[in-house]
Amino acid sequence: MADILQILILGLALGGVIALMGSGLSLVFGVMRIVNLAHPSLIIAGAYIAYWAFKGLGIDPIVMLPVSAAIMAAIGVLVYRLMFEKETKSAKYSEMTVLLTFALAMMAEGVLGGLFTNTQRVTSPDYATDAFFIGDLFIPKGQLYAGLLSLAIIGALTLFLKYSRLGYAIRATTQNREAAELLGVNVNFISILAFAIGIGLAGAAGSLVSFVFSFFPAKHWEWVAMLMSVVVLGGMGSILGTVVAALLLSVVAAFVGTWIGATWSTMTFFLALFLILLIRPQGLFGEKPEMA
Amino acid sequence: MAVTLQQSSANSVLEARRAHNEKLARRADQTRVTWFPLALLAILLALPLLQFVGNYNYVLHLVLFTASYVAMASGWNILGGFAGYVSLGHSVFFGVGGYFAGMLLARYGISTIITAPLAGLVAAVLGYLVGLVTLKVRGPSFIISSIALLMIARILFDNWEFVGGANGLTLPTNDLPVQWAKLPYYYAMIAIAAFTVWATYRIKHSKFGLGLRAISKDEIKAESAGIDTRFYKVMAFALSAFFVGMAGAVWGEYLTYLRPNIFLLILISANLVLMCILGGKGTIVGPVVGAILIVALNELFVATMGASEVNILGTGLVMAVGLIFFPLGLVGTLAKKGKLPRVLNWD
Amino acid sequence: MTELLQVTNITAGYGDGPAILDGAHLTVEPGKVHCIIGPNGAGKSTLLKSICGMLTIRKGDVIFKGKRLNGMRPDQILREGICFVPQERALFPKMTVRENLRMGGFILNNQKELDRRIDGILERFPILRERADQHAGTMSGGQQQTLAMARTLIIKPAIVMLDEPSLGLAPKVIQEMFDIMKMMSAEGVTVLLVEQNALMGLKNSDWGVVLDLGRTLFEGPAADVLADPRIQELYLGGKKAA
Amino acid sequence: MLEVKNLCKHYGGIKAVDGATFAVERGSITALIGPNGAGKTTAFNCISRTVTPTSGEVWLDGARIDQLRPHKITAKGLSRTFQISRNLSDMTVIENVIVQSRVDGIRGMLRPAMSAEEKDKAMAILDFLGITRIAYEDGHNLSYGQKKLMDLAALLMSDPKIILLDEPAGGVNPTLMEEIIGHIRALNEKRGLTVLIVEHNMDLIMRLSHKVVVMAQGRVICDGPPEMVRKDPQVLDAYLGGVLEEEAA
Amino acid sequence: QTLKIGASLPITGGLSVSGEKHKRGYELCTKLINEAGGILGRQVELVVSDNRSDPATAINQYERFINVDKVDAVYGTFSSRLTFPVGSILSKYNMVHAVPSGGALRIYEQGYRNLFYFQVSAAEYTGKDVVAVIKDLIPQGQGPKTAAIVSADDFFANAIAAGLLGEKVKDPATDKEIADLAPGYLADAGIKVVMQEKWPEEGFNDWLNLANSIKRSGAEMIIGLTASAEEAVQLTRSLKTVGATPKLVYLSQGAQTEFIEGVGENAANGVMIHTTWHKDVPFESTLAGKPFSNADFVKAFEAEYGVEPDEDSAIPFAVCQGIEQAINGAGTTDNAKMGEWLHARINDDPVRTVLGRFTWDERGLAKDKSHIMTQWQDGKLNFVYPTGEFEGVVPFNYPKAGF
Ligand SMILES: Nc1ncnc2c1ncn2[C@@H]1O[C@H](COP(=O)(O)OP(=O)(O)OP(=O)(O)O)[C@@H](O)[C@H]1O
Ligand SMILES: Nc1ncnc2c1ncn2[C@@H]1O[C@H](COP(=O)(O)OP(=O)(O)OP(=O)(O)O)[C@@H](O)[C@H]1O
Ligand SMILES: [Mg+2]
Ligand SMILES: [Mg+2]
Repeated sequence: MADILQILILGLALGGVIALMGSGLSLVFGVMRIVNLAHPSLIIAGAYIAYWAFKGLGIDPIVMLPVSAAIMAAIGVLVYRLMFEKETKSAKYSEMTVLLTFALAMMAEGVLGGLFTNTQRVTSPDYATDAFFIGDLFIPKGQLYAGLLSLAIIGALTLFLKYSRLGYAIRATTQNREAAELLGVNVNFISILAFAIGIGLAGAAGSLVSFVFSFFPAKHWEWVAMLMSVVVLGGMGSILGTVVAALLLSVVAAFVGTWIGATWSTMTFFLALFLILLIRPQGLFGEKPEMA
Repeated sequence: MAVTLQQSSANSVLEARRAHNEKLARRADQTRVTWFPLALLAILLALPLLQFVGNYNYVLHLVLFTASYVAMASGWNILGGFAGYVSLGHSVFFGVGGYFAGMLLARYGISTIITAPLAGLVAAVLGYLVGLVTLKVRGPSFIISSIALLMIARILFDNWEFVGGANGLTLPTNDLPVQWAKLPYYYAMIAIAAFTVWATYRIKHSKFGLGLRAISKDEIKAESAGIDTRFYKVMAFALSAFFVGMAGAVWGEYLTYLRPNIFLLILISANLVLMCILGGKGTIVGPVVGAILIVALNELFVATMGASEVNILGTGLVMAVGLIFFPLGLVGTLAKKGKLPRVLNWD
Repeated sequence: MTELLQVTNITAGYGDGPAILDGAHLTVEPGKVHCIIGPNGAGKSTLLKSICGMLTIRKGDVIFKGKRLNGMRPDQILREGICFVPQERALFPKMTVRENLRMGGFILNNQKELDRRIDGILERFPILRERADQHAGTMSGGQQQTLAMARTLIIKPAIVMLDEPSLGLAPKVIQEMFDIMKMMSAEGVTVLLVEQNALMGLKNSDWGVVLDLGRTLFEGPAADVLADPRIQELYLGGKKAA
Repeated sequence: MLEVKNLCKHYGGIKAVDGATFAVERGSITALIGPNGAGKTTAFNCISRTVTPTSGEVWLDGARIDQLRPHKITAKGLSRTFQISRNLSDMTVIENVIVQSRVDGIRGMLRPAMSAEEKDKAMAILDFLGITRIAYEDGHNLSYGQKKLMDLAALLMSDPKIILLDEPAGGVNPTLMEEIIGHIRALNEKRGLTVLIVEHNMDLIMRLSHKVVVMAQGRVICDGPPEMVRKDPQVLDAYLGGVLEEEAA
Repeated sequence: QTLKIGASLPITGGLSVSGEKHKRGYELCTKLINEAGGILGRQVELVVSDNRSDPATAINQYERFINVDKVDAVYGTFSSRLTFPVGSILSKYNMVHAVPSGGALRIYEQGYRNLFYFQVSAAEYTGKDVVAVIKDLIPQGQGPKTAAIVSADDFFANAIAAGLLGEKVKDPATDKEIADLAPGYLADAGIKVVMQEKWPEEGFNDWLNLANSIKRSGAEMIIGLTASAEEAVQLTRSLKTVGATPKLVYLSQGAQTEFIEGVGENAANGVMIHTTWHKDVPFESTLAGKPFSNADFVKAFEAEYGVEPDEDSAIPFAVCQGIEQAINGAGTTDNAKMGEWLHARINDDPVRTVLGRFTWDERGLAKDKSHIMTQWQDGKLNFVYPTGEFEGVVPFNYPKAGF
């Protein structure tokens, strides 16, 4: 029993972080229709910012979170202007952007590799390798903090999108750019803003990830498929779905990893994806595609 | 010029409208060339003669390598270019083809050059089955499902002891002298590539191809136009897997080494996508141009910068710049502007 | 003549394609209802798109209240006072009817006032009130058209340009629609519409414009347009009328 | 020929079609009219199976078709247009039209995409609709009316037995519409083509159709010859409003 | 005219950490040789290409070296997974294949005669030295009775595990048995395996769960066979988080500075790692015909790069020394002759490198060498075994006091 509970706790703790990593992806897709394959590599960039501050200045990664989010958001603005601005008129927008972000992922990896070498890094504040011990059970502190913070950030963002005026403008621009423009929305500004928020989220996630996983520039390939599976399972673009899927899958993966074998725990994510395609192609929280 | 209704009769307006329409009308496409690809093929077939005057093994290697990518990218083009389903998981079929033929070679000593079509068939069957599940979703979800397929295949192969698991297995080398050792694979790969290009041409210009193109634009419309979209899509998946599988079969023996992380790599799939996009998705010559371009570029990076991050950065940069400035691919964009050299119009 | 909007000899087209409009001109007078007719593909929609900034104008001028609008973005032009409802896809499909209306008043800064106006609109269009929380994309063709039209009532622009507002509407609703338009023009909003339902359109307008071949072939009082036999034959389904 | 029995389509609480029953006789031109949101388009969607009906049956030529996939229905000779035109971008108009021609089995799939005969036929249709000039234009770069016309051309390409037209006249210039009406009537008379048409243009309905079915709130409220329907008080109230009197005046 | 030597290394990708260090080893050695006048009077030009940890690229690059760059010799690449495929192409061209890393037995059982492994022995036999430490350094009766073996699904790690567990080594291509390692070193030493687990080569994140399972198994000895230093860090950190309390921890990787940086002094304390090289071992070698001790190497390396070298740079350095001695010994860059010369080495006239003396058997595996066992002690990697052979051996810490 204690065993089961412990595995559950570990699964949830990991799930919280994965939820934040995935929700940025989900957000950028939800509001921009961009499948950002570069998201994991930008998370890594954010993690490097945290790492640099931790190593060089001794700043705690959690304290660093807003800073790294802001820096990444600024980078997001730049990237958007250089790479995506022109694409908004393209008929093949969504497909184009997948490929562009793929290119971005490679460029980010190259730049990071040049700046930080390919050595693996991790920030090690004390709580990262500590845990709350409750009787037989333990809750890893690092994961717990990261998970809770993640959920808070995601919650705040969801509210912002749903109720603020800018949130309206962002959603409107995604759904019908021309109409939004005709109603007085400066769509280009809004696109930049939305993209920056998405990338800023990668920065925030990076800060938290920096003490949960170790990272190096090429690591993002390992994350991309896992995060994407979470996003699809949750329903493309649904942040709530992403969070639920991340928690759910992490827990299942934890049980699979313990009872069946660690090799198969990663498999959970991908098999779940196929399963969902079979029974509910639009994902857990996705809207059923409208036919005619 | 100054037609106004006040001064002219209805008929003259009709007349003017006809002239106006004539002026705005767009013409049909220019005609294609067939001699150029055939000439290219002839040159490639004669290329090994170079071995008589020196050691050009590396040149042959590069051509073979390019040919394998031409075959795979053209195969990918059937699903990704015609039907519009971008798959980042096609290396699975590369692997399945490679392993299937490779195991036959290892156990029974039958050369993969003979078993390649069979390997292609196995890949096609797998493609068919996978397609039944994943082709239910479009766009991003499909792309991701294809990545997941790759991951699953990777984990399965990594743990499948029969085929050597993650450690892989070595295949016997042939007994030809170094000078000629590459030739069987060279010709096999050129043949596969040529066959694939020809096949994609035939597909594109059939009802099947037209249907696929309709599917890529609007599935509901296509379905209500009487196209069995599910069957078309799954067939496209199977066919594209077939060609990739064949290439994989020969590639395995050529490398003499089978390992999940040689075949089941997302970068290989990504290369296929990149080649088709850079060259011109949905065109016949696009994947060919793309494959040549990417392989050449890669050589350039390796040769000039040798190593490191610069290489990755460079590849990413080329990809981004290509996409931004040639959104329809080199061939597509030039064609749209009417600047495509005639020799590159194979459609 | 005191024109509000003056379009002189503009040339425009899509991307780097051929010039669809070549020598179109248009005069819009304040407070009147103007109706543009013409065959399919004449360039009517293109003309409206050029005015509101969705297309770049290659030659010629668009002067609004003495100000040149060429080169401005649509959102800027809207703030100048020109509101445009395009022919297709004017809604946000995944937003509810209410949210769509809210977007209609995006340039208003007063949220209370906005809420009040939205309520007013829902009052006026029962069909929308019933569906206030339905996603716009799942509404019937006519319902969507109604919503697009209703949305323009939230802000009170100087000019409303409507591209085939009667499209897909039931006869009863069409009549209401033209009544609303008349009311708007009475309130001082100038209306510029494109209609294929030409008889209806012209009957309810003050001024008629015939656009064909990418240029303006005729401009005059709506009654004159209706009466011209050549126009009847060419654009109004004349055989029947004859 | 086409029978719709007790058809229902519910979206959550919204009953788009709610037990509609009507029939279209072979060789007739039947109009389906009704106020906005009555469920006409949804009924079309259910018949052509682009959406799955909640309940009810659809019969074509004595066979049930509501279980079939859309392409099968098309293969049985039923073709439709969409209210909001669905055109295939990146394909020329002529390809958009030819895509609709019948393909039989694997053999058919391997036939050339565009045979010379098909091309001639397509060009003839385009010519009739006055849109030859856009034959090689991208299907996406059309004006609203041109798209409607292209849809119609595609429909005529497939030699269907019965066609379902969803507001074919919306956005089409009246002069051209006159000709189209003439053509449809000719097809109907000469080849026995059956037509089911949704339109809001009452004038057109009155002149073209043999029978009118009126829907409101998902149900069929009235059905009969045009003249009768036109005078039905229920229809007047729900649909036509004051238009008739004005026209009469 | 320069003498060209090519090396394809994983500078980017999953193996990049070690790949970069290998590059330094080759570069430093080349530089020192050139300063001393080169080989056979010719300056040496080192051509390094990045294979991005991708086997196909590695093969391609060696082929390029041989056919296009016309190199005179090559250095091997890093890791078994790249060495395996490269082996066949180098054998085809009959180039001397000096292998810095690639310890799986299967590589040497393919019948190639051009292989020369510059490490202790095939990975399958590593367990021998691990068990020896337990037998020799831990008082009778106090040694661990139970063990948990967790390993990466990697060529090298699998091979070590096979030896420890006493599995059969087979060639999957033909199903032929290569070696039967039963009963296994652990069984030999009377240690019972209470838990065994593998994690995938790529994309594994669930370390805490793994660590939790290890802890719950109650094993007294933890054997972590990781494929890279990164994994060693992850594993150790997780063990610390879950609060595991084994008596002994043995890792196959973790001698690198990245390890101590990643896990911290406390957690690292007492962790045992096998290596082929340690900076304090007084190996004597020759470079450019002159004596060159291990200490000289460490000094030169620090002068060049500002950091202490580790195993990943020392081994390639030794490879470079071996090739140099082979060319000088054979008096030519004819690889066939070089191969003969290397095979002809005997104990009294070995190849002398910073890893000590090398002679090889038929297959290309070094004869009569054993591993150096090291242990992290207060942030320093000390070498604790073999005792009595060299100076500088430090007492073994046992048992480990938590993480
Ligand atoms: N997006 C586009 N890209 C390129 N060309 C276009 C595009 N939209 C329309 N055209 C071309 O411009 C011409 C005029 O189109 P426009 O939409 O202005 O016609 P319209 O007068 O509004 O016709 P309708 O009454 O059918 O709506 C058409 O012939 C069409 O070929
Ligand atoms: N996907 C959907 N989800 C919810 N409601 C829907 C959906 N599709 C249609 N409806 C509703 O069903 C009703 C019928 O719509 P339908 O499109 O069939 O009307 P219609 O008769 O074609 O009207 P119009 O003349 O305006 O085109 C409408 O009230 C519409 O809002
Ligand atoms: Mg128009
Ligand atoms: Mg409708």
